[in-house]
Amino acid sequence: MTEREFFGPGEAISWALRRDLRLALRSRGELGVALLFFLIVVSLFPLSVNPDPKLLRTIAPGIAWVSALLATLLALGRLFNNDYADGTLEQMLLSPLPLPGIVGGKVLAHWISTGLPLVLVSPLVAVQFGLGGGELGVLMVSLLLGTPILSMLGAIGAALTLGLRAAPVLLALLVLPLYVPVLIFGAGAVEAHASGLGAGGHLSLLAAGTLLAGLATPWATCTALRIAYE
Amino acid sequence: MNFYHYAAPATFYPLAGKLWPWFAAIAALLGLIGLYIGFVVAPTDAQQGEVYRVIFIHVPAAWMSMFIYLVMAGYCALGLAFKTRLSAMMASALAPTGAMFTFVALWTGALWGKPTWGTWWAWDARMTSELILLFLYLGFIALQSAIEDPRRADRAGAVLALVGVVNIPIIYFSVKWWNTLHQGASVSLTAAPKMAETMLWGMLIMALAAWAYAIAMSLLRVRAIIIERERQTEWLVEALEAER
Amino acid sequence: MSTAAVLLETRELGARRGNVELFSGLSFAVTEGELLTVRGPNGSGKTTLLRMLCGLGEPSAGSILWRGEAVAAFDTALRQGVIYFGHATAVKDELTAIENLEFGLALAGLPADNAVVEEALRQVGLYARRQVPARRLSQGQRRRLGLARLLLAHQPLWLLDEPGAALDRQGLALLAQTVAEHLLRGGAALVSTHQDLGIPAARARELLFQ
Amino acid sequence: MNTDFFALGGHGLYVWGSYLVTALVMVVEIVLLRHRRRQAVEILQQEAELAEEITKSNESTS
Repeated sequence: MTEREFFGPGEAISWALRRDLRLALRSRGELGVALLFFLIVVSLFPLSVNPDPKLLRTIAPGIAWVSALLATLLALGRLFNNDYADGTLEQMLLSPLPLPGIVGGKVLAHWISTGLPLVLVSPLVAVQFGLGGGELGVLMVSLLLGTPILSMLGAIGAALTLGLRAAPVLLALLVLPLYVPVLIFGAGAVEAHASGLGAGGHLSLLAAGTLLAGLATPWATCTALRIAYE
Repeated sequence: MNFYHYAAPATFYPLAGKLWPWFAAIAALLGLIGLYIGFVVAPTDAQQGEVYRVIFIHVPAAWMSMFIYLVMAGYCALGLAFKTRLSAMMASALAPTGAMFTFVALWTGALWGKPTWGTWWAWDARMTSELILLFLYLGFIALQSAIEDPRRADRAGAVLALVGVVNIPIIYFSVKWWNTLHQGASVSLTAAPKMAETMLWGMLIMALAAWAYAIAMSLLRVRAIIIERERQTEWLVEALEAER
Repeated sequence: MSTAAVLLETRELGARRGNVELFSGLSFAVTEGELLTVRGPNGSGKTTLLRMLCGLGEPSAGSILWRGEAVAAFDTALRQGVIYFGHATAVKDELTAIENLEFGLALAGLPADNAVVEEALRQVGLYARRQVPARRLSQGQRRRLGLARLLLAHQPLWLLDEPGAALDRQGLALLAQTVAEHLLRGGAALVSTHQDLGIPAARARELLFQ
Repeated sequence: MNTDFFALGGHGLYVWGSYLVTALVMVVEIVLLRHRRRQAVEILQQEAELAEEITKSNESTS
């Protein structure tokens, strides 16, 4: 009757990552929905403005980023809700594995299954909006560096609204204002590159943001999750 | 006589009841003085003409909107760290007043901008941040009202407010970086000589009035919150009886 | 009286739901090898008590001590020493029985090596269905999956909330045997139940809620 | 007081629009606050009456 004393964060991260990725693979349909949503929203813009190639090229990065924001938001509901409903989340909170590690692993898995696919389909956006190769490259790097922040900040909102009736709408209200800097630097990177200023500054700020969010947000998310149960 | 004594709703309720009329009176008095300075004493601005008089509410409202969010976040941090119920209640009591000042700052900013720069709205750092601040306030209020259990509402709101307070400067600088269209800050130590001294005085007095108003409102609101939360306690029934 | 070590102790514990007081002034201790059965009507606070004891929720009054030291909600020592078996089965529809058990064990900080896991599934009668996605398991079979987790658990204190729900007679017997073996090893269990589970225990007490 | 004071060099609408809306918003806040307090007190009284009725009915039945 002895209990093991120490569990490292690596163990927790790898547990959550393996489990959530396997779950994601088993429910590919749901993942496809978020990706399809992204592509549909992106395609709506040229129809709603004017298909002038020059205009399209100017607004392309902003549209790609706004659509990525919305697609992330759409997918955030899945992050904790299923585990909340079937009781796995309470077992996570009671687990001897460190919770920030579990949460970190879950968010990472969520990003791999929803954020990363957006990066991979972004060349389609480039085709639709006539972006050049260099611009596409910057767009992809900016999405790669920026979408993890969206998942991490979104996780706090998802944890705060856990189990609430108005959760989906409320989540959008809470999280979208916080996404502003990511949107600005993400879309700004492509613009800066196109105008010859160089995207280095924007991209390094995005990278710094990802690092900072990675250090700070798991704790905020854990606190929010515990609050939901207390 | 210690911190916890005054942090108990039972002690704070009558204290707030005694204090709020004083702050309301200070707000009214300073408001009248500020308006008198603003409209009668202060001269017409050489560049902007009469329309600059909007500044006497615009700038204090903008200051208060940010200041109240900071104070709110401070209360939230206290509430999370020490689990003092009253600090969480104070945070919820401040939010609507903060949202009100944010709205006023945006509204007066638009009315000032139209004749001065020819546009109701510009996407500059300060206006955009102010708009996002309004969303943060509304998000805080919406989250708290969506949660039925008051303890969870308090603590969830606290986490949100703290995340928000970390984000405000990031949002501000990101928007600033993105677009630097607007004129520089109207009041800073270096820019102060530009402005007639009476204008500065008017603005400061109006800011103090807004500050007293915010305190009076939050004290009144925290009393209502205490009534909502402390339903079955004997002292509350007695206190309400005594007030009648 | 016995000299067995006290695992968990409560002092003047109280709980509220909204403005309603569920219970107050609740003081008791659970020692090693002891079975404590919690009984009472629906809504009397049994589940609230069990969740509080495992750290899922804060008492409105009083304190909880783990091995003599006061613990707060989500305390690390509590998370290492207690296993909670609640209403929700924590079974994922998309995963197979064997995957569910492996992930469940790893989450509870228990080693999940293949042979042991398969043996546990055999004992609860799910070996033949081990590769079936849990979505195709019945409610009773899902509970049996939870039972398999208990079989391998070596946390000293088990908090079981209605563990007999949806189990057939054979499942109930297995549950009783599992808990009895746990008690013999020096573990303790707090069980909330409406049924008579027939768990053989050297030392058993009841906690009655009104 | 003359009309010049209100005209404010042709920008009166902007200036008074600012001040009037501010005053309006403050009045709305105060009204909402009074309403909130009144409602809280009412609920409190209803609960007290309910509790009284329950104790009465308990006394009469026992």
